[in-house]
Amino acid sequence: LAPMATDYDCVIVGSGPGGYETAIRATQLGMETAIVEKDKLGGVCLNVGCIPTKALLKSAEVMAETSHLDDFGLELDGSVSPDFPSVIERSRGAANQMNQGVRFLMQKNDIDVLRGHGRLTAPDTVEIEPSVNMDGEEVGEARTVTGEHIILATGARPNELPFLPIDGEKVMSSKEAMLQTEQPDSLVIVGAGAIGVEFGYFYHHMGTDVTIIEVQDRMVPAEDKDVSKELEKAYTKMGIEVMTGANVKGVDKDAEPLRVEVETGGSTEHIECDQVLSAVGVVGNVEDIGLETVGVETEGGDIVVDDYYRTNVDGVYAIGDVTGAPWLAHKASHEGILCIEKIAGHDVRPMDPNDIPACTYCQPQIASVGHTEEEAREAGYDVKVGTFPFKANGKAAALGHQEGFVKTIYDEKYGELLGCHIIGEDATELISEVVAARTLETTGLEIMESMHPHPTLSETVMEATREAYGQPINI
Amino acid sequence: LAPMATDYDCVIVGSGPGGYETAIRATQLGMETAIVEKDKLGGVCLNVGCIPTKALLKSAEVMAETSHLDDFGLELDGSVSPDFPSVIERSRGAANQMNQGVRFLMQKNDIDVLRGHGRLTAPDTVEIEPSVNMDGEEVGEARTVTGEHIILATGARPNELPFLPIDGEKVMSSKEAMLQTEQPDSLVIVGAGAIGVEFGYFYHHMGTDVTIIEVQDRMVPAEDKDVSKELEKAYTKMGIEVMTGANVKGVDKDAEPLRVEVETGGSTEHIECDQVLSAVGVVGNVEDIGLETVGVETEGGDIVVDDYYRTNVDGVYAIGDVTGAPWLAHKASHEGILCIEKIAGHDVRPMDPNDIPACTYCQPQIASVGHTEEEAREAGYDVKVGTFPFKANGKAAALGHQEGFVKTIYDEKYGELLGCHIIGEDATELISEVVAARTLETTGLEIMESMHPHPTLSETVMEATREAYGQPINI
Amino acid sequence: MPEPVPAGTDAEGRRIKASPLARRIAQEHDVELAQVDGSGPEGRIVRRDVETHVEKQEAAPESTPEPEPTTEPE
Ligand SMILES: Cc1cc2nc3c(=O)[nH]c(=O)nc-3n(C[C@H](O)[C@H](O)[C@H](O)COP(=O)(O)OP(=O)(O)OC[C@H]3O[C@@H](n4cnc5c(N)ncnc54)[C@H](O)[C@@H]3O)c2cc1C
Ligand SMILES: Cc1cc2nc3c(=O)[nH]c(=O)nc-3n(C[C@H](O)[C@H](O)[C@H](O)COP(=O)(O)OP(=O)(O)OC[C@H]3O[C@@H](n4cnc5c(N)ncnc54)[C@H](O)[C@@H]3O)c2cc1C
Repeated sequence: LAPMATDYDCVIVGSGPGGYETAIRATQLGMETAIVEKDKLGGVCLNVGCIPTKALLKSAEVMAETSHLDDFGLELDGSVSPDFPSVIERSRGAANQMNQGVRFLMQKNDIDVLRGHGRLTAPDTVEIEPSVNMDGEEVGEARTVTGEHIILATGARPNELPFLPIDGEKVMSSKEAMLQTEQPDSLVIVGAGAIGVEFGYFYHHMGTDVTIIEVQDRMVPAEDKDVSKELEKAYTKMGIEVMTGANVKGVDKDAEPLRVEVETGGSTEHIECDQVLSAVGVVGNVEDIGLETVGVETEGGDIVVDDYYRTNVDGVYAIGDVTGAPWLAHKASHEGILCIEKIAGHDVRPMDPNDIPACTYCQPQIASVGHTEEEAREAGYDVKVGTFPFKANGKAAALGHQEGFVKTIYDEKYGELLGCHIIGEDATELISEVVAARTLETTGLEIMESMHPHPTLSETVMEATREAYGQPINI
Repeated sequence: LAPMATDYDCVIVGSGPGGYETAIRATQLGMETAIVEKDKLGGVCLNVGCIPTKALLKSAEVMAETSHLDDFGLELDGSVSPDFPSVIERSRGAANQMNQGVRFLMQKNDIDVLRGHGRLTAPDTVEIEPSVNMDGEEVGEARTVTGEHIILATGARPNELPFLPIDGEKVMSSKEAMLQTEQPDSLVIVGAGAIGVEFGYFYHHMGTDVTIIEVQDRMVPAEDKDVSKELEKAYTKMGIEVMTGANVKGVDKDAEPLRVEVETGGSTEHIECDQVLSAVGVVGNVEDIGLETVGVETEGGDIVVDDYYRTNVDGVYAIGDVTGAPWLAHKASHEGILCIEKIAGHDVRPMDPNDIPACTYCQPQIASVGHTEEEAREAGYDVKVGTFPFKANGKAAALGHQEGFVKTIYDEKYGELLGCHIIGEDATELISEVVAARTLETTGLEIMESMHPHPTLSETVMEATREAYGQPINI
Repeated sequence: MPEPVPAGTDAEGRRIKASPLARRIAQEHDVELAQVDGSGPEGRIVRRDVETHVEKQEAAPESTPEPEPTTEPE
């Protein structure tokens, strides 16, 4: 008996960076491909994540720079102030441009875009029903499609603390915080991870009074400890209130202003503010997509996959945020491309989690890859660590951004680049050299040998490496 | 007979980036080291080159950004204008900070700084006499020192065209153009290489009327042709007058304003301006340093050296600008470190000229490494070329800097990364990944495999590579 | 589309460190990475090492333990 042909070789549920890039790669590999999307093309990343937040941060940066124009030898006769609705509008413009781009790419690559909410009814079958998108418009129509391979790329949504329910007005998630056109006079941000500190920087420079509360003993707790320390110094200097080791207990929403109850150092404080932003991680979109129907395994809210993103059910795969931390766009697309190339029979190398860079786009920026110093030592490595401050870098002096440092961690034995942690100007761009070098199995010697153009910030990576090897030059 | 001991293991003449970094590395390698400097520590690079110009350019960039604050959603009530003397002062501040840094490094590393003009009198002997520095101060005292190894790192100075003599007032070199505190209303720049276009960008944003004249048929003629085209487009849009294929014949200095005579397309034009900047390359400082006395060979004004920077005279070496093009700070220090490590008996790898990146810090920035497309084809390679426009990059959209592109050139046979050419936002930082990857002998596959964080400009390098390999995603 | 060249392993089964270009060139010339001396950091094999190896092989074929070329009947 010949197997019944499916409508598509590949059906992808979710058009975030994981889903849409995988769809493109799939068609390049010769597969008939459809993508199911219940909201806007591009997922969280393009619509309410990476892109619009970076647009907001750019406005904040320009605002920050114009607040001390005399330092650049420029004279301001008058004043500069943010027009909050215009700032939001600009951000929406960037998001929409990217969103249009994905639409164009789907057309260009002959990918069928099926609007609506998708749900597995069998390992090769997705049932689609109309849904309502973020603009409140009903999209899609009911239909059922089959695919030889089904890739779940349904992403994740903001996490909610039981004692801090998100209502979208008084207590917001990142989504409302980037969409609202009215600006609060004061804002409490719960959580000092990447999203929390980015919004902290943004609202601060828009003129809002910002307090960031973090339950762990330091900001950006996923980063190297020295990075956390440097960031806290910078934020405090900037005038942002930072509370670490502080436990939010709840918020009195009937009070005006709101009262946030915080337990810190054994005592309880109440902080007044106009709005609260809950920025405490995300949870995978695993509900109502038919996982139970076809028996796809999950663990702690994430879909369980192997090195090639296969679930326990034949023909069903999962990639991106819905497979768990780290929740990052480039991880999602990397996983998707790897997954589809494996399906196509290519000889692909599984991803090394230590090769995934993480970036935070506040100022100073943060970027890192691989082990923190602590992790490297705990993993049993003999390490040589080298740091270099931006203060000693020529381009940083020319730009007037001298805060921060680069820390490189090498294995004593073979010189493997175990980790790199950058806080400072343009960190998010500088890390790509390190990621590429790690992917190419560098040791510190090649980083030193590689000719970093002068004057660039990238020289700090080389100089930190030289320090790790006991051959520092400019320090 | 035991050889007579020398005063030093190593004497370095010139404290530019070549000289001073080599001195530091020499002491790390256990050598007693002296450095001879007739002017300020740090050479052209720190005092009248790389650093101060990048500081000027930063002021220009901020000025450019404040000219369209509404695009960022910010409201300017009043006006912003450059205070030219303050802009210059800020630049001097950055130069001085770096210069102090070198002084500190010399002390920290126990390097004897011998002030004055140095001159070889024998292969192991340098005679020093007092000199006058750029501030007009007499420095140093007469003395003679010997060294087992003498490294000449005397750098280069602005080139002068016979029909365009530099007087420092009406016709300036880059030095006066960055030091003068009075701003011309109009400026003609002769030469559209890196220095010419950088000053063009700077003076334009300070409010000067700028005309750039280039004898070759395109701006930045050392770069890939497509880059030249893109730059010319950007400059013309900015409002800078660009004349290519135009031959400056002379300048009438008695006229007021000055009249520059230009031959272009068979006819002669006269351009009026307040000042002229001659930016037509540099020539090595080979005079009066005793080359003839000890018989050191030169060719076309450059000291001739082998792969390890040995001249034809035993014990005498030369590095940096004095050995010829490309005249770049990172080349100077790389050569110096290689030279001294070879002297110390290390197993060093000669430099591959195709691994030297070149950067131009105007906006959009330019950075490149390796072959241009034309060169690669001429060298007989079968190439696959991929380009990616910043217009399709998410971070570029968020930043509002969408001009430019990345072009990557790969060898069809082995996938060698033959060249990369970037024009666009932050190009000078993006190139370091490519240089490191080339140094690590990458192919395009590893660049694609390397996880570029999202959203970053660095993704354009990956996307251009994908295009070269026929697997483009976001285009 | 060219695929990444699989990593060679040495006698003890450890992954041999070689640059991607070195791997591709070795593959092209049927050179086993295990026979190449690496000159890079930690013995990493770089392009130059493979090329030198190939040149040596071509210059002195008798020195390599390859089977005698069989003479084809004309
Ligand atoms: C404020 C914020 C800022 C961020 N900044 C960054 C950053 O700078 N860098 C970074 O790397 N990451 C960032 N992230 C994280 C990043 O957005 C995610 O990691 C990324 O979007 C994950 O991609 P994905 O494809 O897995 O899922 P998503 O982008 O979440 O896309 C999932 C898509 O699936 C659709 N979908 C879900 N269920 C169904 C269904 N049943 N049927 C049909 N469609 C469905 C959704 O509508 C959505 O479009 C940020 C996140 C937030 C919230
Ligand atoms: C305007 C401008 C901008 C530039 N921007 C960049 C850039 O962005 N990036 C880049 O890579 N390059 C740039 N360059 C080029 C860069 O400055 C040079 O490549 C670099 O300085 C060369 O270093 P060096 O050590 O060879 O020589 P130099 O820096 O020229 O130093 C030579 C030193 O030797 C001293 N000296 C000379 N003769 C004697 C003697 N007889 N006795 C004692 N001392 C002596 C000089 O006083 C000087 O201090 C720029 C140059 C200019 C002019």
